[in-house]
Amino acid sequence: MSSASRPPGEPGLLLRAVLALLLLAAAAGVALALVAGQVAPGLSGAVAAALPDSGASNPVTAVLLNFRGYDTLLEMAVLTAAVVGVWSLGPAPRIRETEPSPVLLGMNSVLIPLAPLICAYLLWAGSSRPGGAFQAGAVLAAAGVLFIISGRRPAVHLPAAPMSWGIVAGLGVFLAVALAVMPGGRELLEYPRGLAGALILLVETAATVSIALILAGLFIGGRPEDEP
Amino acid sequence: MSSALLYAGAGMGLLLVGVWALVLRAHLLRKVLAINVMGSGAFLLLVGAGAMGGGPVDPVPQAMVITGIVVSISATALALALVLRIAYATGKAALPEDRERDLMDREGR
Amino acid sequence: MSTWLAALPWMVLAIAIPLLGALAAFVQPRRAQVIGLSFSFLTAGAAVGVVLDFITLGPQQHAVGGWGAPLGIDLVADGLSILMLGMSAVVGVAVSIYARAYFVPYPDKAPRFWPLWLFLWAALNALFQSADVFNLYVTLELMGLSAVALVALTGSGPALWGAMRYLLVSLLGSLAYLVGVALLYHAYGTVDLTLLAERADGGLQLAVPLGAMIAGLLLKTGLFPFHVWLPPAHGSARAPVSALLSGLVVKASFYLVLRLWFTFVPEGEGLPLLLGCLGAAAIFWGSIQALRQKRLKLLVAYSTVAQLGYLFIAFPLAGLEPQMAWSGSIYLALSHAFAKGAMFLAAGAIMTQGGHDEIDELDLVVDRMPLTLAAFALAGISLAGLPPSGGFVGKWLLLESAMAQGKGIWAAIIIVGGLLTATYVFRVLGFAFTRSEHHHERHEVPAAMEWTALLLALGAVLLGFVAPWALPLLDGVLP
Amino acid sequence: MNGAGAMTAVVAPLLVAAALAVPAARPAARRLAPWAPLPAVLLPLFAAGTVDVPWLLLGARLGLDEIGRALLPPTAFLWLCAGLAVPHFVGPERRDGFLVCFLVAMSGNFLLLAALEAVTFYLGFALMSFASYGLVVQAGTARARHAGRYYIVMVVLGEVCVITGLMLLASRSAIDFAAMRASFAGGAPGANNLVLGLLLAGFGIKAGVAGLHFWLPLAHPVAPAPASAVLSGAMIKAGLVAWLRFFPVGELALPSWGLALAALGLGTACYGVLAGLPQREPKTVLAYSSVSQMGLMTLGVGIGLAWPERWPLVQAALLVYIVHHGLLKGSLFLGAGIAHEPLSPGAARLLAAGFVLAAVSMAGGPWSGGLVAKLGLKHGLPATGAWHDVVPPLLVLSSLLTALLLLRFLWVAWPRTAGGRDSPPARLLAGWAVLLATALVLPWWLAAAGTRAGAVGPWAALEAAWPLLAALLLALGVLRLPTLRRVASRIEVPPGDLGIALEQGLRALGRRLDRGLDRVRQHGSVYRQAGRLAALVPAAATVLGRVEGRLSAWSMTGLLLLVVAISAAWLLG
Amino acid sequence: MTTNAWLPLLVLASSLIPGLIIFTLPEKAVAWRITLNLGGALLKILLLVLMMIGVFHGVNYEFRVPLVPGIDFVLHADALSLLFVNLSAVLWLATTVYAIGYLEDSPNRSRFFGYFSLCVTTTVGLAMAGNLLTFLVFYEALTLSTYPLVVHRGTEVARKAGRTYLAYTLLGGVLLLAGTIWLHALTGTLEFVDRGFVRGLDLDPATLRMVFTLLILGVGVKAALVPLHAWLPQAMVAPAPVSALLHAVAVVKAGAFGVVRIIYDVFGIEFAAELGVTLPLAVLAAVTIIYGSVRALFQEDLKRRLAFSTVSQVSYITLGVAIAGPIATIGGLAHLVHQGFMKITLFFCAGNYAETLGVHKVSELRGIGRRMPWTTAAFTVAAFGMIGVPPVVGFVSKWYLGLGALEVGQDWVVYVLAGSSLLNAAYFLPLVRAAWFEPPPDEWPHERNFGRKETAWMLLLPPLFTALAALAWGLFASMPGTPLDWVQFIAARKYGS
Repeated sequence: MSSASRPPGEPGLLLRAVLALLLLAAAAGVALALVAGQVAPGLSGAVAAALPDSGASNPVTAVLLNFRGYDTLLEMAVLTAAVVGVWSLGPAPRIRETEPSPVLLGMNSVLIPLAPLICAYLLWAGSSRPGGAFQAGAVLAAAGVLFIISGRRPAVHLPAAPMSWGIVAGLGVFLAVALAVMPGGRELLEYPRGLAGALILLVETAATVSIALILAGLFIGGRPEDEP
Repeated sequence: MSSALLYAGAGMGLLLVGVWALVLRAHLLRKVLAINVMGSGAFLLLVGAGAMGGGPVDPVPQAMVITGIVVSISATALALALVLRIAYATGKAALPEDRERDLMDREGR
Repeated sequence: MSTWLAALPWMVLAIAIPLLGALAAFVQPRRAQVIGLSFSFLTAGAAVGVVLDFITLGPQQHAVGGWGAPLGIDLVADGLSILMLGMSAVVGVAVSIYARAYFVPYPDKAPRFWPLWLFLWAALNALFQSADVFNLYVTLELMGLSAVALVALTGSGPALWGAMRYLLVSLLGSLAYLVGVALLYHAYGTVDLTLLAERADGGLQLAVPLGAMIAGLLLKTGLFPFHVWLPPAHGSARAPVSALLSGLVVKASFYLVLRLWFTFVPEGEGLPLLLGCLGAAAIFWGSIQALRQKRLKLLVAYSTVAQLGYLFIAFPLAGLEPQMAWSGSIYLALSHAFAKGAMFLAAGAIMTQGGHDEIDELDLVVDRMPLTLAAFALAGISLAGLPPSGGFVGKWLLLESAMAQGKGIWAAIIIVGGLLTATYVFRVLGFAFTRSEHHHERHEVPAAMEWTALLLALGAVLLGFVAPWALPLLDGVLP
Repeated sequence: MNGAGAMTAVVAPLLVAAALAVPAARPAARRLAPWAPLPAVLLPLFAAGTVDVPWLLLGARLGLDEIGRALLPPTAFLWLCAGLAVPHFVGPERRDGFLVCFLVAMSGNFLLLAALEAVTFYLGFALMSFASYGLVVQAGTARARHAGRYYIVMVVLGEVCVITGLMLLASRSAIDFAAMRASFAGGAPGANNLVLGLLLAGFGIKAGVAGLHFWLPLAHPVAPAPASAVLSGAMIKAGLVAWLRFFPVGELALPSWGLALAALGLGTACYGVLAGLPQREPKTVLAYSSVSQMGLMTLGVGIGLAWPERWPLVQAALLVYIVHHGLLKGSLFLGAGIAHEPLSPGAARLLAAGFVLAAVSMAGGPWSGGLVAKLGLKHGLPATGAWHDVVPPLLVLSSLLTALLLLRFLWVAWPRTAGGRDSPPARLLAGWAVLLATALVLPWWLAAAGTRAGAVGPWAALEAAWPLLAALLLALGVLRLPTLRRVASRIEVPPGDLGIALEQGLRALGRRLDRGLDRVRQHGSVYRQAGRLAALVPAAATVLGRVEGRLSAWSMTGLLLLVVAISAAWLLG
Repeated sequence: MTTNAWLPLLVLASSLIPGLIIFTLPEKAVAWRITLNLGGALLKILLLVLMMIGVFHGVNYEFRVPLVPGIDFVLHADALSLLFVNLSAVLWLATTVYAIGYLEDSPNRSRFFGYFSLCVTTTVGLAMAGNLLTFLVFYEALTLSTYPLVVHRGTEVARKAGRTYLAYTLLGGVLLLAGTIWLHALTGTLEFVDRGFVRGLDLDPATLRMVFTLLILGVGVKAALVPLHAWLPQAMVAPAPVSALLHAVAVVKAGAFGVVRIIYDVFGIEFAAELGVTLPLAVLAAVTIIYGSVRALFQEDLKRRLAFSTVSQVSYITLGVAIAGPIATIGGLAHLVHQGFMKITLFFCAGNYAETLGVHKVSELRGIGRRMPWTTAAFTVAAFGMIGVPPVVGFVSKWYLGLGALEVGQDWVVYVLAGSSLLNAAYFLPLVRAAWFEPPPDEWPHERNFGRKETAWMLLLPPLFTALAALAWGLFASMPGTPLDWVQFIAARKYGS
C-alpha cells in the first residue's frame, strides 16, 4: 500500500500531528516515571539466595521454570491455545507447489541434520547458562520450517493425531508434573527437594518437542487435512 | 545504569514507532508487525527499566521477557494466520472502515 | 463436604482442570463434545470448591512453587475473586450445556470450540485468582488469544474482521498493561499485588504505569470510546461464544481494573470522574446504537457496550460510601454476566430456529419458542434494572450511593440508561409477538438450548434475591 | 306504618318487575302488575310510625309522617288506576318493557314518599325519574325520542343539582329531614342560599316551575295515557314534596326566598296557561295546566318560607292541593287517552260530563275539591300586610286563567262519537270514573274543617263561580269575534315553548364547536411538529451510524487510547 | 418463621404456581387449565378469608426477608392491603371464569392464562407490599406481566399499543424508583407506617415536595392521571378480560393504590397536607376527572369510551385521598373497590357484545337490550353506578367524597363531582337508551349462536355477579362487612383516631 494512492479514510496531516504530540506526551510521561523517584533494587538478591534450591544453576532458568514456573506453564498454554486457534481457522492453506531452489535444498541437507544436535545442546545448556526449552524448540521448528518450504510438508501429510499428541505433550507433562508434586501438602509446582533438577529437565524436554511442533504447526497456518 | 536507561529508552522508542504504524497503516500485515515492534519495545523497557537499579543482573525481568516473547510469538502467529484468512476470504488484507462496516451490519453473522 | 474433598486444592484445580480438558479435547477431536462437557462440569465443580472453601475458611492463598511473593507467584481467592469464579462457573456450565446441543449440526466446529473454550475458562480462573501483575498479563493474553480464536471460529468474512480487530485491540491493550508492569517493577521491584500495595506511594511513579494499565484494560473492556471492536466481535461470533465474550471475558478486564484500583486506591477526583463520564457516555451511546440495530445479535452486543458503562459509574460514586457503590458495580457485573449470557444464548436459539436474526422479522417467536423468549425477556428485565432482578439490586445500590451523596446527576444517568435499555429490549419483544410478512424456513431447536438460556436468565433474576448473602462476601476486599 | 309495611309497599312493585324478567313467571307477573300498588294503598291505613333501617344504604329511616300519610294512599291509588288501564293503552309487544319501567318508577315514587331521610329519598327520586324515561319514550316515535331526550337531560341536570345540594346540606347535619331543615338555622346565609338555589332548581325541574318546565309539555303528551297520568298526577309532585322535606318551611323565616318562590309560583301559574292556550293537543294542554297548577303550589311553599308561623295551615292546604290535583290530573290524562279513541255515545257522554266536572273542580269552581284546596292556601296567608292584599286577587286571576285553559282543553278534547263500533271496555270507563270521583271527593275529606266550612257557603260558591263565568264569557267572545278567533288560531307555540328555541341554539353552538375542534385537529401545530420530529429520526440514525463508523477507525482508537492513558496518568499524578 | 409469615407468601403462591404450571401446559389441556385457574382463585379467596379472620383477631401477618442491604422484602397484611387483595382475588375469580368463556377456541390460551395469573400475583403482591421497595418491585413486575397481555393479539396495532403502554409505565416506574431512592437516602427507611414514616423527621420541605412529586408521578402513570393517561385507551386492543382486569383491578388500581400508600403510609396525610402537596394533587385529579369524561364523550368505540371513563373514574380515588379528610378518604378508598366492580362489569358486558354479536361501536348498540337483556341489565346497573345514581355503589363513593370535601372546606370538589356526574350521564345514558329503547337492527355485525341463551353462561355469569355486587354494596352499604365498612375502619387508622 503506497502512500501515493491513499484510500479515503487514510489518516491526514492533522491526525499525524496530533498523534505525534500524544506520543511525545506519552514518551515524556514514561521517561519521567523512569527517571524520577526511586528505583527498586529488584529481585536478583532473592533469586540468588534461592537458587540452590531451584534445581537449576542458571538464575533465568530457575526463575522461568521454578520460581515463576507458573508463568511458564501458562505460557505453554498460550502457545497451545495459539496453535489450536490457528488450526481452528480451517485446513492448512495449500502453498503453491514450486520446485524449491537448489540452494535451499543444499542448505537443508546441512542444516536439518544439525538442528536436533543444536537443540539437544540448548536444552542441556539451559540449566546453567542461556538456553532452554524454547530456544531448543525454536531451532527444531526452524528445521521443520526449512523442510516444509523445501516442498516436503511432513506436517501436512503426517497423520494429525500424533502431531497433536506432540503438541499437547509439553503442557501436558508440565501440568502433570506440577500437579503430581502436590500430594503431601506441597503447593502447585513445588518440586520436592532434590528432584527439582530432574523434573525441570523432564518438563523442558517435553516442552522442547511441543514447542517445535507448535511452531511448525503455527507455520503451516491451519490444521492438517485429515483432522475432522 | 546508563546502559539500562539506553535499553529502556530504545524500548520506548520502539513502542512509539509501533503505535505510529499501528495507527496509521491500514495493511494488516503492517499492523501485526507494528504490534510486534511494540512488543519488542515493551520487553526492552521491562528489561531496561528492571536493570536500572544497578547491582547484579536481575534474572526476573529476563525470565518475564522470555515468557513475553513466547506469548508474543503465539499472538503474532495467530494474527498472521488471521490476516491470511482475511485476505483469502475478502481479497483484502485490511480492516473494513466506515463504508464496509455498513455492509457488515447488514449481512454479517 | 467430606474431608478429602475439602483437602483438595480447589484453587489450583480450577485452573488445571480446564487446561487438561482443553488438551484432552484437542487430542480427541471426535470425542471433543463429551470431553468438553465433562470437563466443564469438573471445572465448575472446582470453582464451587473454591467458593465453599472461602465460605468455610475465609480468604485463601496459594503460593505456587512454595516460594511466595516476591520471588514466586501467589494465587489469592478473596471475596471478589470467588464471586467472579462463581459467576464464570455458572455461566460456563450453562454455555457448555448449550454449546453441546448447539454444535451438533457443526461437526467441524465442535472439536475446535471445546479446547479453545476450556483454555479461555482456565485463563479466566487463573486471572481471577492471580495476585501477580505479570502473571495477570500472561492470563490476559491466554484469555485474549483463545477468545479471538473463538470469534474467528465462525469463519465468515465479518467474523474474521471482528476477530482481527479484537486481536489487535487485545494485544494493544495487553502491551499498554505490560508497559505499566515494567514501570511498576522498575519503581517497586516486585510484581506482587500485596507487596505493591504496601510499597506504592503515589506520585508519578505510580501514576504513569497505572494510567497505562488502566487505559489498556479499558480498551480490552470495551468502555466507550473503545467499544468499537466489541459489537463486530460479539455480534459475529457463534452464539455460545458471544455469550462467553459478553458475559465473562469483558468482565475479566473490568475485574482487573477493580483489582488495581483496590490495590492502589488512587487519590484524587479526576480519574474517577473521567471514568464515570466515559461510563455515562457508554450507557447512552451503546443504548442508542442498540436501538438502531436491525440485527438481534448486534443489538445485544451494543447492549453490552451500554451495560459496561454502568460498571464504571461506581468510580465517581465511591467517594463517601465506597462499600455501596462498589458493591453495586460488582453486582451489576455479576448479573450482567448472567443476563447477557442468557440473552446471547436466546438470540442464538432464535437464529437457529429462523435461520436469521432480523429483529423486525422475528415472526411469532413467542409462540414458537416461548422458553427462549422468556429467557430473553427475563434477561432484559435484569439488564434494564427492573425489579426483582440482580440488575435491579446493582442499580439500586449505585443509585442509593449517588443519592446519599447528593449526586443526583449520576442517579439520573443510571435511571435514564435503564429506560433506554428497556426500550431496546422491548422493541425486540414487541416484534416477537407479531407475524412476519416473509417466510422463513424453520428449524428445530434442541430443548437444551432453550432451557439453558432460560435457566441462566432465571439466575439473573434470582440474583435479585440473594444480594444480602452475596454482598457480605465482599467484606474486606473493598477499600 | 312501620318499616316492614313501607318496605312491602316499596318492594312489591320491584318484585313484580323482577318477575317480569323471568320468562317462566312472566304471565303471572303481567296479571299481578296493576295490583302492585295495593300494599301502598292499604298498609298506611293500618300501620303508622317510623323505623330505622341501619343496614340499608347509609342508614335509612322509613315510615310515614304527616306528609307521607296524606300522600301515599292517594298516590298509590292513582298508580293502581293507571296500572289497570295499561293493558288497554300499551300493545302486548311492548307491554313487558313498559311495565318494568312503570313498576320501577312506582316503587321509586313510593320510596320517596316513605323515606324519612335524604339518601333514601334521593334513591326513590332517582329511581322514579330514570325509570319514567321508559314511560316517556314508550311509543318509540321520533317525537317520543325527542321528548325522551329532553326529559332525560333535564332529569340528569336536576339530579346533579339535587345531589350537590343534598351533599351541602348533609355536610352540616345528619341526613334525616328534620336535622337538615334545622341546619339552615345555623348555616351562613351564603351557604343557605346556595343550598336553597340548588334544591329549588333541582326539584323545580321535576315540579316544572317556569323556565325549567320545558320537558313537561313534551313528555306528557307522547307517553301513553296511564303513563301521562302518573307522570303528571304523581311524579311531578315529588318535586314539591321534596321542597316540603328540605326547605326550612315553618322553621325559619326567609322572606326573600319566600317572596321569590311566591313570585315564581304565580309567574309559573300564569305562564303555564299562556303557553298552554295555543296548544292543539289535549294532553299538551293538560301538561301546561299541570305547570300552571304546580305554580300555585310553589306559591304555597313561598308562603311557608316567608311566614313560618302560617306553615301548618299552608302545609295542610298544600297536601289537599297535591292530592286533588294529582288525582284529578291523572283522571284527565286517562280520560283524554280514552277520548282519543272511537267512543260509543254513552261513553262519550260520560266522558264529557266527567271532563266538565273535572274542569270545574280544577279551576276551583263552587263546591269543588279545587276550591277547598285554594281556600286552604288563602287561609294560609298572613292576616295582614302586602301578601294578604296582593295574593288573593292573583289567585282569582289564576282561577280565571285555569278556567280558560281548561275550556281550551274541553274544546280540543271534547269526546265525540265516531262510528260507535268499538267502545272502550266498561271496566276501563268504570275505573276512570272511580278515579275521577275520588279526586272530586277526597279533598273534602282531607281538608281542615275550617276550610271545608269556608268552601260550602253560598258566598264562597259565588266567589268561586265568577272567575269561571268570566272565563266562559271570554272564551265565547273569542269564538264569536272572527278577528280574535283568527288571531288566536295564528298563534303557534310549539310544545315546550322556549325550551325548543334553547335546544336549537345549543345544538348550533355544539356544531360550531365541533367544526372548530376538527380544524384544530387537522392543522394543529402540535401534530405538525410531531410529524416534523418523526422525519428527523432516519437522519439522526444516519448521523449516529456515521459517528460510530468514525469511532471504529483504528486511527481514532489509537489516538483515544493515548488520550485516555495520558489523562489517566495526569489525573492520577 | 411461623405460619403467620408464610400465609402472605401462600396467598401469592396460590396464583403464581398455577400460572407457572399453566405456561407449560399444552394448548389442548383445557380441563387442567381450568382446574388450575379456578382452583388457584378459590384457594386464594380461602386463604384470604383465613387471613381476614386472623387480622380481625389481631394476628400480624408479615413475611420478611432482606432484599438489598438495609431494606427488606416485606409482605404484610394490614387492613388497607386486605381491601385491595380481596378486590383482586374476587375479581380475579370473576375474570377467570369470564376469560375461560371468552377465549374458548382462541390460540395461545396457555400463554394468556399464564400471564394472567402472574398479573394477579403481582397485584396481590403489590397490595401486600410492606414497604416502598417491595411495592416498587411488584409495581414493575406488574408492568412486565401485563405487557404480554396487551400485545396478546400479536397484531401491529397491538404491538404499537404495547409500546406505548411500556413507554408510559416504564417511565412511571423509573420516576417511582427515583423517588424511592431519594426518599431512602433521606430517611433511611421505606417501611409503610400508618400516618406515614416521613412525618416527624426534620427534612427540607422543598426536597420532600420534589420526592412526593416524583413518587406521585410514578404511580400517576398507572393511575392514568392526566397527562400521563394516554396509554390506557390504546391498551384497549387487548382482549376484553384483559381490559377488564387492567381497568378494574390490576394496573390502574395499582396506580391508585400507590397514591393511597404514598399519601397515607409514606408521608402521612396530615403531614402531606402540611407540606401543601395534597391540594395540587386534588386539583390534578379533578382535572383528570373532567378531562377523561370529556374525552369519553367523543369516543365512538365502546371500549375506548370505557377506557376514558376509567381515566376519569380512577381519579376519584386520588381525589378522595388528596382531599385530606377522613370522610373523603372513605370515599376515595371505597371507590377503589366500587369502581373495580362497576368498571369490570362494563368491560365484561362490552366483551360480551363483541364476542356474541361482533358489536364494538357505540352506534351498534341499538336495541341490544332485546337481544341480550341480562348483559344489558348488568351494563345498565354499572353505568348508573358510574353516574352516581343510587343504589349502585358509585353513589356511595360520590356521597362520601362530596361530604369529605365539604368537611375540610374544599367546596369546589362538589362541583367537580357534579360536573363529572353530568358528563358521565352524557356518555353513558345514550348507550343505555340505545340499548333498551331503540329497535334492534336486522342483522348484527357478527353474530354467534348460543341457542336459546343470549350468550355463553361463562360470559354471562361474571358480569351478573359483579353487577349484583355493585348493586348490593350500594344498597346495603351500611351493613358490616361491606367495602364501605372496611374502609371506614381503615380511615380511622390513617387519621390516628
